Amino acid sequence: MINKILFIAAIIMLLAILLTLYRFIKGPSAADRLVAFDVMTVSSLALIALIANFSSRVIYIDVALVYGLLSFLGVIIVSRYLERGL
Amino acid sequence: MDSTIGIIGAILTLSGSIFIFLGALGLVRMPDLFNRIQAGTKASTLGTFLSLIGLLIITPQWWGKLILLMIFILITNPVSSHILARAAHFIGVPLADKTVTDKYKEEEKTFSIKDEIKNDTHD
Amino acid sequence: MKIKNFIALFLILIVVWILVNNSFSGQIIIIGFILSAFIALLFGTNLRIFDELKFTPTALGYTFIYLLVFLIELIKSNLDVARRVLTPSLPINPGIVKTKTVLKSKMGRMILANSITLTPGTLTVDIDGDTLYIHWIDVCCEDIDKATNAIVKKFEKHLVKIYD
Amino acid sequence: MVKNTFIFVLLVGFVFLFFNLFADFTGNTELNKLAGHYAESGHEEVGAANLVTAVVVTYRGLDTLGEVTILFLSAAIVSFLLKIETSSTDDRKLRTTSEILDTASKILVPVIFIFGIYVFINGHLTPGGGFQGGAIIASGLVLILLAKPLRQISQKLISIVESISGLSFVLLGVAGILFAAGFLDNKILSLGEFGTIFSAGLIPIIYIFVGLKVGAELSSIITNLQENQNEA
Amino acid sequence: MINLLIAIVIGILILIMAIVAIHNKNLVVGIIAAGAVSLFASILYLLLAAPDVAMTEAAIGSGLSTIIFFYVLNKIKKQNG
Amino acid sequence: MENLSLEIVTLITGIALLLIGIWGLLTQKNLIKMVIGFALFDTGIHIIMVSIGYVKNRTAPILDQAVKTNQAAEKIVDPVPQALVLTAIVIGLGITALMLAFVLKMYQKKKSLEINNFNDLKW
Repeated sequence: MINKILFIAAIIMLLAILLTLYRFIKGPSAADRLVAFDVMTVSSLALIALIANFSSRVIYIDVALVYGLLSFLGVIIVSRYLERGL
Repeated sequence: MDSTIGIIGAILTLSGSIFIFLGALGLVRMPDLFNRIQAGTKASTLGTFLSLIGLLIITPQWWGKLILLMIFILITNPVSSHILARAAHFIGVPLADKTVTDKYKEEEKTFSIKDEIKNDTHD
Repeated sequence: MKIKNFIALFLILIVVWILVNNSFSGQIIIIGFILSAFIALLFGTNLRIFDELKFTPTALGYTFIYLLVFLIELIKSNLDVARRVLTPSLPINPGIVKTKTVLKSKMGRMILANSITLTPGTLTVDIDGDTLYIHWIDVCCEDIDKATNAIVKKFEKHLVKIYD
Repeated sequence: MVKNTFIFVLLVGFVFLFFNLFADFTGNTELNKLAGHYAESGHEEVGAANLVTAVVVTYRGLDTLGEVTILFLSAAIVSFLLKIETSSTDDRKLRTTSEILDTASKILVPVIFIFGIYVFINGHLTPGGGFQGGAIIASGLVLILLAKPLRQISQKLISIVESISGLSFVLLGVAGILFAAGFLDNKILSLGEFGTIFSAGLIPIIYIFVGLKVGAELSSIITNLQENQNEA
Repeated sequence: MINLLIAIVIGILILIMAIVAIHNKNLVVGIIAAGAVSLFASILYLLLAAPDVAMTEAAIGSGLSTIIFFYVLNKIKKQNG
Repeated sequence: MENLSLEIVTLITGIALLLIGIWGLLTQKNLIKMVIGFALFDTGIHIIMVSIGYVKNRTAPILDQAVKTNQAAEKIVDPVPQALVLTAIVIGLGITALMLAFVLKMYQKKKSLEINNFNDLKW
């Protein structure tokens, strides 16, 4: 029962990531694509936590920690480059 | 294993994933960049947060790392979307037609650097 | 004032260490003490951001109240934005407004700006001294005082008790 | 036109090649002999819970030494290539950093550093190790540079850390020849209780040095590519 | 089963991102897309039961590989004008 | 469809990524685009190597409460390819930095990133 609900949650997250992919491909400017990238990283973080639950290994959460702590660097680097601050 | 508490956690995770989906939908539907940040990043942050709370209820022995993950998300995500919005306003990403007011524009401290973003291909 | 900064950074680091190790065993806590003290010494020498932090019990109590207020606002405004996204006509009324804050501490301002950014519907575009420029998805009033009342005050009145 | 056709033919050739290579690959169902040996006796011989770490540090420790050397060489060549260039720091007009990023970086940089140290001290128990920890520490340096783009990071300090950790890594390997069975053998210290932080003999200490060395090398690459580095 | 589904979707995503990275004329978009490829590759590694590799890819792909590209672009732009 | 398994899917992804990387290396004229193509090529090779080391329905080669030491040989995947890829990724970053440093030097010489302008050795 629990696992079934979690499967549905994972499928909805995959759909959400595919929707953001649309914005990434279309997005008129580089900044729009950057927003899509940000949303993708946050959503895939939840996906990683779900994968850790499916495999029932606590060690997979460490990967999610690295993701959560460092993935915002990419967005900041590109933004600073765009606004001439790098 | 089908305890009531576990099912509550699973439903929280499901609602978190629905928030993530709504955020993605907002990202597609909203007319300009700032509204996309509003709808997209914030809703997906809350969605991830709720999903992690749900997982915390399902597997309470992972408490430390999951709580730390939530703290990291709550610190890092607003910073990145703030920096992104600031940069976007600076390089002149157009606001939507519906925009009522822009109090920031008059007072933005600009340097006299020309906007070269559009021809950025270097060829 | 330096010792206060050192202690605050040390406490943050030791809490992070214990949470990431997910256990309270003796070895881990000893190693964590040594490492946290080392890193806090390394970075705490010219750290000024915790100067205004209060370590009193009332401040601690207000921290919890603040977290509660923040979570309630978060969920309330998320539902609001979700409603807007799902409505076919997309009822938005966006704009960038100017607000003022009374907080002096840098740390307090960061927490305020992050809270404003995290609640959907409002997004901190820039911060300049005590002026916050906020992108608002549903502008009701362009006046500084009214906008401050609507966005900033609900967080600020608790943060003032913790900082400053 | 001729060129495009040539590229197309080449790509089709690659597709054919890979198809032939992997046509009868249906996935493994059991381990091969070498991996089976590592899986069965790795925890007794090395004492590390993370078998990838066991392979990286002890079974194939010499490879790791070579790879760290390659990284060192590429960092050295990058700094050599960009050394001659004269840079003028003063005429850069940068957009000021947001106060929020400045404050957030002051909190997050120590947290990133302690997390990196967690990753390489716990390399024998959880995923992670010197390479990952070094990358995380270099990312902390990136965050410092993002918050204060004009800040000068001392190249001297980086090279001192790198030399000392590299030297210690090699010396520990040689100590393995002298006091135990071979190069980079970890049984100089006792293996300890399996699964605790003080176990697996020398592996945590070796990984601390590998982590510091990789972190220093990546930091050196970044600071060399940075705009305003006037002392080379 | 769910792992297979996630792998298929993430694999398609990686390929589309890679094509965007090569095909788009704007260099900034290309670099963002390359970063996204390495971040999604780390999910694939996790599904293939390789958390060590996933952690390395996440640590390298998130900040470091992006910043060296942008430092070089910055230097090129400065010499340009 | 029934023999479609996880490692086959990732293997196909890796090969396709490799081919896209080669395509980018061969067709692009811009030097930085070529470096991006090389990075994709690198990632493709890593995915192929890890998926060859995968064993069906097994878990990560890290022993803890979930995988006891005495049953390790039946439960874990091959650790050797993972160890090789682990170091190869970090070295890939070093190689990318090296290539970019060369690109910078070439740009200083000719003031151009176009590959067709570098024809000094052509005959």
